[in-house]
Amino acid sequence: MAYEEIVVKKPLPLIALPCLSVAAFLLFWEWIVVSGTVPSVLLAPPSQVFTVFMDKLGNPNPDGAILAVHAWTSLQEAFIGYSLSLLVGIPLGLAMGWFRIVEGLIRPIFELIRPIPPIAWIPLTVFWFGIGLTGKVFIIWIAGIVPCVINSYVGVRMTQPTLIQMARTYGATDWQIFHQLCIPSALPMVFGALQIALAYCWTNLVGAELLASDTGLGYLITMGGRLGRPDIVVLGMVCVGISGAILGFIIDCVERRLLAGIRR
Amino acid sequence: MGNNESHVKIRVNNLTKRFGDLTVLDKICFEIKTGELVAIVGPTGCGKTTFLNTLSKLMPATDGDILIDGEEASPRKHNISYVFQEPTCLPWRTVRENVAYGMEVKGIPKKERMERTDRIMELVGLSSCANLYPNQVSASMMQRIAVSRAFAVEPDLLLMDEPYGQLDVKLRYYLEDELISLWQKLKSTVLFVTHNIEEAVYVAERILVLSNKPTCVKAEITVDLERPRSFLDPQFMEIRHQVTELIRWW
Amino acid sequence: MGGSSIANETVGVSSGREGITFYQIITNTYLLYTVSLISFFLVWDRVAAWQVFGDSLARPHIVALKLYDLTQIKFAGTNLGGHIWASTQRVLIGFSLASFFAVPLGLFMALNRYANAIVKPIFDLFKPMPPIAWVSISILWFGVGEFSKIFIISIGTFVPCLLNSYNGIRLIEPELYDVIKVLGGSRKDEVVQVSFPASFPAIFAGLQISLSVAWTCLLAAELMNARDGMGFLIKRGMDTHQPSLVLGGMILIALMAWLSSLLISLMERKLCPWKRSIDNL
Amino acid sequence: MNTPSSEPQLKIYCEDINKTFIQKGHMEVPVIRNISLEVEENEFLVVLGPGQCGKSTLLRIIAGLETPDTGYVALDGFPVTGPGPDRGLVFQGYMLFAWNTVMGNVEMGLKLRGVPKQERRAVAHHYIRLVGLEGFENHYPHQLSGGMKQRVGIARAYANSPKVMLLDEPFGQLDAQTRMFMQHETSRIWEHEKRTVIFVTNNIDEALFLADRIVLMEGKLPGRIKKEYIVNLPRPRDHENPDLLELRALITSETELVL
Repeated sequence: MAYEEIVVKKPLPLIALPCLSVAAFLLFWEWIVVSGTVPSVLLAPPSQVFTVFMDKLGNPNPDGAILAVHAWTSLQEAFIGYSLSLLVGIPLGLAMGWFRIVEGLIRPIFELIRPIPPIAWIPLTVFWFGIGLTGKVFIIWIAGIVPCVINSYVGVRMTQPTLIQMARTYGATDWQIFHQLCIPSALPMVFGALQIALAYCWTNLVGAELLASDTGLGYLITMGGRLGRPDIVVLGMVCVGISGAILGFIIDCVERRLLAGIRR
Repeated sequence: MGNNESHVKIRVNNLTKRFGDLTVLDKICFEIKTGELVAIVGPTGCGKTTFLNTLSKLMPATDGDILIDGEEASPRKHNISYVFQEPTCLPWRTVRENVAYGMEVKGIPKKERMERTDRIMELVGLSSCANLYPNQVSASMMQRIAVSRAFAVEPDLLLMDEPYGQLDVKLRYYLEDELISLWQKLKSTVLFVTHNIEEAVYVAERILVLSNKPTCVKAEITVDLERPRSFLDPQFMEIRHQVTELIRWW
Repeated sequence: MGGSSIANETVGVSSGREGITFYQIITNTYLLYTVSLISFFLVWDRVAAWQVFGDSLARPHIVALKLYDLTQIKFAGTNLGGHIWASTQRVLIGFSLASFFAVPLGLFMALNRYANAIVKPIFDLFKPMPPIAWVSISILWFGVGEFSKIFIISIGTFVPCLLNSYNGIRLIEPELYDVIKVLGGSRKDEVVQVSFPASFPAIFAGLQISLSVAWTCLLAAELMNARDGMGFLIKRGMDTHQPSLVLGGMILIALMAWLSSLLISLMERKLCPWKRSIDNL
Repeated sequence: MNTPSSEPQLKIYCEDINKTFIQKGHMEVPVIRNISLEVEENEFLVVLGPGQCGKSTLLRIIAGLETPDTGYVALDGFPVTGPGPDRGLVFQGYMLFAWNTVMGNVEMGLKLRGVPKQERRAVAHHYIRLVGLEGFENHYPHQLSGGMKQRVGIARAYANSPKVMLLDEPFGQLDAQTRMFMQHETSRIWEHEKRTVIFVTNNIDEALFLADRIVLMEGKLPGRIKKEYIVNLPRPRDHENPDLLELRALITSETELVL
């Protein structure tokens, strides 16, 4: 059917319901804590989380750093680890998809490392690099590399065989076919990896900070837990969630512009 | 029609291809002169595609050899172009870059490449959509791009595998005429594989009829009608009937 | 899908004659695999032996010995099998609990626009929040016992399961529903005969992803505090600076994660034999 | 549209059908402009037209999957209100149930109508043999070639014992050679199981080989019927037949070149 974008008028309730359900959820959350059905030591209502948010913007205690510092450390770690995993994972996956030798040498090692949950590396990184930036960047790097390699590998494998045969009859070398044919046709899959890798990096960053760190949003959550301050814990979780969403949004825009660029 | 009749461009002797103990191509021998347009027809499933894949060196032959100007054919030394049945264009390149792709791979200098591309796009009438992308043009347009790209490298041997099989009849007549005019102007040696006997008789100067598996050249029919040929002209019908009898399987 | 195999076959330019060439020998996959594995363990051994990271990287055979010892002696109350079972049990409970609810909910949201309008926005609120962020609050709520670990694992499993079953149905070609209509089927037939079977591959893809997330959440929970389990071994190795114990724990958890993922793909092959095996990782 | 139309022996009667789609950005795209069509019992009608000329939409309206803006469709005199088992539809993209075997696909129609297992297996077997797929009953669609998949599509439509068979460019995705073979198969199957057929295609040789009557559509949107041709040649037909070539030259001169 050539007219898939046929306009289907959205009935009114389908527009109103989402806002209603979110509002209801927040009100319910406020009500259960304020009314005492859930002791305030266990959960903080949204209003209290908001006040502590305003307070944390300026005052470093009780965990020793203002919110901006925590957020900045987390984002810094995430950015370095994420870009490193893209820089290493994508070319590696592309090469593995096309060159037999690269696949033969790299794939077994990749299959060995792949099932290990990235935060299992924390003890080793603490031994090797201490609890500073490098250790966390290493963990994020390992977390991000897996989806990059997989998507790039599958992207090259899905190159149209007739394109390759056409290039071969013109006498194109393996290398020519690789960078003129395989890489461009793998790009959509590679861009798909940007989102997945970001989610993996972000999840394992928080894990790493929870277990061994001195600043960062993950650390904020742990300190909140240790000090019995549920509002700080919830604040930490909400910040992690929001910054994750913002990063996702940014990557989405970058992806859309780049994809439009290659006219697929 | 073809210019220097004497010089043999392509010589194939006892080309054989076996998959395990199944013989698909069985000692195929034929010759094609420079600038000649030869059609290959055969019954359903007579290994035409395997035949083309071995000729274009996409697949190694089990035995026998394929000589271009007396030397063993190889994609790097010689210019071999292959137009597939489904249009193959690089979606991320514009129409002009697609037509120039063959020459780019061959390492032809940029200036000459651009000039040849413009010339051939003029001939085929693609200049108007030079900067469009393949997903913005129709399937028949994409096939014309593939044909232009094949001619642009001035090939020693141009192989075509049912290029117009999927198109409706009016388009096919138009593209067949376009192919013939390109061939006459650029004087390439063309091997045109089709199952449509009418198309073979319309396009070719000589028709090689393949037998059923194991495939060999069953017969050779020359078609020396002047151009442009008409489907209703009795001589045309006679040759067409002759070829059909050789292939009739239904 | 022939695509990938063809791309593979035409890698080497045909030399006109069949027969074994040098190029084909060195690109023989199995030869390369063995070379790569051997060199991996060799490098590991040399790096550990030359103390590149000081004494904090154990040599492979020491790790193997350590694992062997653990099977013999009782370590913190149970032997190795006990630790493995403790962790696997938590993952099994958390994973099956969460997927049992998430998959039907995802399917229901895809089929009923109103359910989708209610649940999707709240789900989108929690989607960007990594499951491990829940560790502290789950300790606050449920203490350090079994339940708080299972809670985190099920949170981690819930999101990918729901997302994949939801997308599984939305990506079905509309003409398949037309076929049912033309054959005289009702809306119910469309759902039963098309929506559910067609979404199976996506559901299994979701299960695979959430399984790997489940193992990550298990490890996070056990590393925070646990009295048994593979994460506990790693934590103990970290606290008492025994790299061989840490590496042993990592190898075990990798093995169990790989085995469980294998289990899921076997289940998939059994339940939907019709799915083509696409040659990818 | 209250009483059945006057001509009882007409199988399908379409009167003055119009259809316009509203695209995103609220652009109106007229697809069909007042088409009327009459199809007799067991007539093999071919709707011929280049790529985008509304012929598939016309078929979907007759199948009841789309409702026309104006005009109506009547089957055996009774107006068509929606899709139903009395009109079997074969899709260009096969649309087989990848998760069912060939047998599962063919007997789906009967299964939906609650026909007991034994009986529907017998019917399915009959049609699987008819389309020449014996021995492939337990294969899955991904193990079949394009031609075989389409034969399952045809068997599935036939097994539901429809009064009318609607085929929407069924061989559009097959390679040229298999397409020719499938034309012979369709003609053979139709000889065995005579039904009223509406066959949509852009390939003139296919139309001439199969049709009792050819309806030629305009080259561009909105789709209108340009001309009708009666093809009373003996079956099975032969592409070399001079009369057929004559008619072919006539129709070709009428069709427009759409590059």
